[in-house]
Amino acid sequence: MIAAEPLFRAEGLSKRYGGVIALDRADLEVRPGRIHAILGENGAGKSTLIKLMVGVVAPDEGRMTLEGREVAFARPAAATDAGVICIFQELSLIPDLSVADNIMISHPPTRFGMIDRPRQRRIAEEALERAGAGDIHPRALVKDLPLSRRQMVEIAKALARQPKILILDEATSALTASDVTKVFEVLKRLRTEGLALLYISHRMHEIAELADECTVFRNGRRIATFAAGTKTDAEVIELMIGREYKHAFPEKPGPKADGRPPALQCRSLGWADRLKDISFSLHAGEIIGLGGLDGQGQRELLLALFGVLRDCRGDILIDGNNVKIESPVAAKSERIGLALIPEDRKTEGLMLPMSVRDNLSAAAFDRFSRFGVIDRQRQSALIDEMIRLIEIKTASPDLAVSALSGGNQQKVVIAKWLMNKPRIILLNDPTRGIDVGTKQEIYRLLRRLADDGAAILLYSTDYDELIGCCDRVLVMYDGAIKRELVGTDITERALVSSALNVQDTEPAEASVP
Amino acid sequence: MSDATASRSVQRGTAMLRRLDPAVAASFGCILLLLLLGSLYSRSFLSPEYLLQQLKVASFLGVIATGMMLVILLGQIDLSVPWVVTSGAMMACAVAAHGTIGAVIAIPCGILCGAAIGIVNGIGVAYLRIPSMIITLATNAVAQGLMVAYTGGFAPQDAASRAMRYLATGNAVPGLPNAVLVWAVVGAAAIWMLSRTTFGRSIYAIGNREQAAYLSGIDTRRVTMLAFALSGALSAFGGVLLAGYASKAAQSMGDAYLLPSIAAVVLGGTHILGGRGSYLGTVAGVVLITLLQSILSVMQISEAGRQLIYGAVIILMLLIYGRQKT
Amino acid sequence: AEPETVKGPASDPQCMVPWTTDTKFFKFPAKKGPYRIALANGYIANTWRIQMIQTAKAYAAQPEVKAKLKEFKVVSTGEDVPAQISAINNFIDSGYDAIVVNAQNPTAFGPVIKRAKQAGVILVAFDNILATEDAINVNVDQKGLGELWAKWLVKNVPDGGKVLEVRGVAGTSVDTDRHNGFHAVLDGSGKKWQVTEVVGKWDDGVAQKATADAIATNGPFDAISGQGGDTGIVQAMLDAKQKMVPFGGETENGFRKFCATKASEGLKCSSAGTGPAQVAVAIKVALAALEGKVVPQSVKLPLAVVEDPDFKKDQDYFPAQSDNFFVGNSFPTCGINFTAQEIMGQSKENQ
Amino acid sequence: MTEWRYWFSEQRGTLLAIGIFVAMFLIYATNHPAGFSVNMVQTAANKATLLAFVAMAQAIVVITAGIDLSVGMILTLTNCLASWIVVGTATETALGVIGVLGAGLLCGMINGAVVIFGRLQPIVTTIATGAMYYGVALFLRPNPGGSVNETLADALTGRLFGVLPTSLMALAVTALVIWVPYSRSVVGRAAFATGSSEVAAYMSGAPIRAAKFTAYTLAGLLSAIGGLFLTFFSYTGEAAYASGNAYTLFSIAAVVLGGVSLMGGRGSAIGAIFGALAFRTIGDLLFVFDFDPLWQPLFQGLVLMLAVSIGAFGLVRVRNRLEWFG
Ligand SMILES: Nc1ncnc2c1ncn2[C@@H]1O[C@H](COP(=O)(O)OP(=O)(O)OP(=O)(O)O)[C@@H](O)[C@H]1O
Ligand SMILES: Nc1ncnc2c1ncn2[C@@H]1O[C@H](COP(=O)(O)OP(=O)(O)OP(=O)(O)O)[C@@H](O)[C@H]1O
Ligand SMILES: [Mg+2]
Ligand SMILES: [Mg+2]
Repeated sequence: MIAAEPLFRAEGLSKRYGGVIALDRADLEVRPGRIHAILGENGAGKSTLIKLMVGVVAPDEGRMTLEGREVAFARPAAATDAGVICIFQELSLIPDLSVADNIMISHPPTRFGMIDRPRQRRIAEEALERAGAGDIHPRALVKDLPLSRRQMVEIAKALARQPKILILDEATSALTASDVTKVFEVLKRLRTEGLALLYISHRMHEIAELADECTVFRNGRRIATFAAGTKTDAEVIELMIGREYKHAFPEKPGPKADGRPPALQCRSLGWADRLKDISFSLHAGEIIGLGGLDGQGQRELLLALFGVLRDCRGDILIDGNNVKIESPVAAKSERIGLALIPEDRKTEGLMLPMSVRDNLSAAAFDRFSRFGVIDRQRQSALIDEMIRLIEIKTASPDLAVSALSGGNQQKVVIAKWLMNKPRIILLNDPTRGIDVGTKQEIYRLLRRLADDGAAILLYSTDYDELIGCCDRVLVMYDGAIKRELVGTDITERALVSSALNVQDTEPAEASVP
Repeated sequence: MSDATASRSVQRGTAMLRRLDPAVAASFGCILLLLLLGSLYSRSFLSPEYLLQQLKVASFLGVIATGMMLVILLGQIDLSVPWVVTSGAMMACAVAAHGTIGAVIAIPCGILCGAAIGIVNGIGVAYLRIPSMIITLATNAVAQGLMVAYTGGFAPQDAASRAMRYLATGNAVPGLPNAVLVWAVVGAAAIWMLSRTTFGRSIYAIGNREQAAYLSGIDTRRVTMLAFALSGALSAFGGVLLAGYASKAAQSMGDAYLLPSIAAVVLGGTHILGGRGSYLGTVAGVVLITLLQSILSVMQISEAGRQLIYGAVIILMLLIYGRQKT
Repeated sequence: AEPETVKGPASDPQCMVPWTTDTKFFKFPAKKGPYRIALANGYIANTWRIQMIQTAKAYAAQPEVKAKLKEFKVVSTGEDVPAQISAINNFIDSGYDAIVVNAQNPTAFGPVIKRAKQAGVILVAFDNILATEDAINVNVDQKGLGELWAKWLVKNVPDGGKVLEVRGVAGTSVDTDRHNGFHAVLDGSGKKWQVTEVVGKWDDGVAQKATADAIATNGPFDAISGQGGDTGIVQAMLDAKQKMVPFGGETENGFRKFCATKASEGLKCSSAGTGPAQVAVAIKVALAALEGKVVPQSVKLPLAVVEDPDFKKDQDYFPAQSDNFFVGNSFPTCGINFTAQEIMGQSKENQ
Repeated sequence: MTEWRYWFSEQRGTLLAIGIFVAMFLIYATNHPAGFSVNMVQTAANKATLLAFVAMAQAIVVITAGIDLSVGMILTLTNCLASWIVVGTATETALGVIGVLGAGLLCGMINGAVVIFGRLQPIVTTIATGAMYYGVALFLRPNPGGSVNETLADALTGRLFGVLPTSLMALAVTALVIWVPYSRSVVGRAAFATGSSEVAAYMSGAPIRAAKFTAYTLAGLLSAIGGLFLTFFSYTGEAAYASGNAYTLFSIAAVVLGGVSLMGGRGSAIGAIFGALAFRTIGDLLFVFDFDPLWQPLFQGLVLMLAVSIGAFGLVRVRNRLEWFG
């Protein structure tokens, strides 16, 4: 049921980065009025394809046509002019400019050569409204917004540019469930308006809900294109990873009750007006999930535990001993043994231009140095071991991490802390932008770490993850823990209702204060 | 030497060659080019005496640029170089006037003064988070103020001690000026520190992304402060050497070292925003700047022409190899 | 109030020597003392300037001078000319009676001179004088200094030869005047001279490096002249084992120490310059003008010259003192005699 | 209400600069021997506007996350040029003024072209071009001298209606004619975007090159206006290396005091103007306090240090340590 002539066609596109073939003679056809999903493992070449399409990088070979005419965009601005608009995996918002300025960055309305700010603001407000983000103030600075809000701004910005083809490269990866719903409505509306949409995501259920057709990439090659719904999830995943796939979260044995004090315990932890009276305990061998809408204090809780926030109230106990954690230096010390996998790997997790080796070393100098002098052999041994253990796909430990695919970068962030053998691991949405295969690896890894005695606190925006991975889930709302779900009580329904702080249909379970 | 070790050392050699930054290689190429061009003007630019003398003079800038490089690697800058150089020199000379004990502790005292100013810079940058460009400008003004008040008010001794003279102008190894040896030692220490110590790697990490370094549990503030302290100490040490070379300390002897030290570091391929750069590049940059200044100095053209050529040659060399990747 | 232009001689003809025979003489209306006098200095961070300020303070503190002064204020504004102009404007607005200026740029003070004239404030410039007839200039003959050094070389190097000329800060009038004087004499000497010019910026370190380079590439030289940084120049000669040759240079103590000790090896020196003590003469002239005495518009200071073999220990040079110290501290005809100790140790005793 | 809050947070840097300036100027004015008089204001204004022009120039470049170390030299060069050509009849003078501004524009364009098309780091590029501009200045004025149309000069450094310093008016007009349209133009906003995040700006299709080029060009133009005023103020031209350098360094200080982020993307030229005024007032304070002349430089240094540390008091309020890095 091919509906229309292709709006855009790519033929034989290839791109090499040094020895790495990022894209190998790829073809693609995009049609108006349809949502075309692109799937593939981390590093399959999806983002590379997009970058070629919108002129961020030039292809080594191959040609592209738009509306029958051959095109080769020299820079993103040229693609924008032609109506090929992309929302990148790496956000392209300008932190110090206002939301309105960002939305209208390439084609602002002008009067007498100056930007017509009242009009710009109106257009921006409309675009935000259309993207379902009318709550964002157009004058707010982008850098003051949380990540999920920023992504909504990205979407509004794309809409304001009157796209013919709209490409979303993991644009929903940082969004909360409620935002995703809104964005989906927008996308479906755009489809009926005749836009061509390219949709990249690692979330299978999103693709199932949205896509009209799917293309699978593996190792830089297009493997298959098929109409949505003609293949099962398992089949699709097998196409992606090229081998058999067993979908399963690892077993949840739960912590052994050995009578030892909890590895981490909070007593009425508070900070400014963002954290309120938080108490819980986390045992060795246990994985606790943090749920709730984005921005309800989960990030602050992790930062508070990691010694980043000043003037915290309440007590933190490690192995039953009251401790003061004043800095990440203290947090990672032998005595405390904390690790934090931060939210934004680009700015908080990695030194992008530095090598994998340097990044893996940064948190664990003490493991292979004496009196500040690095023992190179020991360092190399530990790093090689870690790369093998976590299966980081890199040609060499001396490669810059910026050259790795998003998923592998995320693995580096996790691995860098595992180098330090932490006893308590705090994770801030660690599987964002990670393909299903790798996600499974990370889940197994977390469970293995827990089984080996680590205590894990996992914040996630992905309900499946909380359900599949965690022994207990603490749902936060407005800086406080509103509800604790244990074992089989952890259901999507329970998570959603408590996240919204609404009465569940089974009032017995709700703990409304 | 067995075959195995020989081939291993060959391997290591080629590995080093492969690792050698093309920019660094190109900058050494530029040095040769400069000398060749100079020799068209006068044969003596190729004479060993002249070259050694240039190395000797370069070593003062080299020591100072080492400190500057540490700070630039952090993504900061140190504009307090001029008066830290002077303070180091003047304080060392002043201490040297106090008998035998004075003579012994003169050099360490000078260096410590520089380190102290560096620590003030470091506290400003790391703990108060004042942009380095401005806090170092301020400490430079304060150091100048202190030195002016000191010279005017305390009738200071400003003759260099014998040890200082020996360090700057002596020849412990025949034919090789001590200053060059000193620079070699400082340079070797810097290379070792930057590549083999946690401090050095932390500097690169902070220069690339301070926030990520902080969240990795690196004590970013201490590292930053230490780097500034080292920069101050090395500037002051440069001043001590200069005082030894001139056999005395004088006001404003550091003025001629600020822009050249920045230029040398950046000319050597270190990224001004921090995080990237190798010490060999800095060595090349220092030698380049020194040679260029020297060759221009003795060419009989007007000062105006010299300035024009100086600027043009720097830009030309950067265009040859110093372009940023986009 | 404008000065009357009168006929000479000056009230103190021995000290206040007119620049030329055409120099005008001024007689300002006498004001009642004690006076408020200001010193508007520019750059401060080198030894010459510091010494100059010390001398000014010392002179103002002398009992007979002190009696005439209600206030003596010094402000240093740095290298920036407009800042110095503004400082003078401020002094004028604040009602100072006379302002003594070491100008950063001799030509830049036109507007201020106008204002000073309108306000009846006496402006006395020294060291870097003002290119005007409306202010009093107390100056050393910069061109004459260059000539003096050249004459010395002409006299002491019989057959001409290779000369190294170490110049000062480019773009300044002092550097150009000295350079022009120097060349005028060499060119007119009838001998063959091959001059190598380098820039020493009046700074020992810079001069030393430049000299070292010059010797290595163009040396050895038969004669050397330096506008400043001469201690560094001789140091470079020693380091490069350049033979000691006749030298025309400034008055740094370090340089004179070399002149005295290395004379036998051939370092025959003419050491002459513009000592920082000229500030005292400037103050003296300002006071005289305020008192209504006749003063020349342009005062010619004697050069403090010492030539080989006249270098006398503890009079022309001070082995125990700093190399950076400038020895030209006395203008006997003006009754100004500061010893090195008095100036450099001045506030030390005050402490 | 929130609208007002957003405005306030956008203008915070500028407001702080105004605050610092007003506080300092009050101290100065109330202690001035001549009292708060028209003359005193005119004197202060004339001196400060010069730096204010250069600071505006620096601010515009710094906003793109670049830096221009040649602004002082462009000032010197245009000063020398103006002392040749801004003379004679009204027409000749007008042509001369246009010529001077054109020269500044050209210098700025050269900087911009080298930085953009050569892809060189701005800091060394402008050190090198600065040397070249100084060379040209020396060609023009080997000796201080020259002259300027004194009627124009007096008019522009005098007073309007007997009270308003013309130089301040000229500064205000320049800000209104250059900065305001620029900052609200597409290119101007692209400059902010480039400074804030060059990659994001590129990805968003903002005209990065045009923005940088315009920024450097305007910086050249504004420095030339500064050079013109220097000529009006001093009636002459002088190729003064030290003072050119001083203006460059002062402009950085002024920009920081004016709340412009050296990381780029934040700040305004208006803030930089007040930063310049505040910086100049530090120098003026010497005049009203009776310090030993040899302790004056130290006093100045300490006041500068204090002024730049004021921003650090905000740190006490920071509860989330990650904000250090923002
Ligand atoms: N700038 C670069 N330099 C070197 N290699 C690169 C560069 N960019 C991408 N690559 C490589 O190209 C391959 C494809 O990367 P790409 O980013 O397209 O993957 P992806 O499918 O988008 O993965 P993900 O799902 O993790 O985002 C990867 O192996 C990556 O390491
Ligand atoms: N940076 C901005 N981002 C988004 N909207 C803005 C921005 N600046 C101004 N606006 C909005 O544009 C409209 C009119 O702009 P106008 O130019 O009058 O701004 P303004 O409030 O005067 O700002 P300023 O005082 O900063 O110039 C107003 O609705 C204002 O809220
Ligand atoms: Mg991708
Ligand atoms: Mg991804």
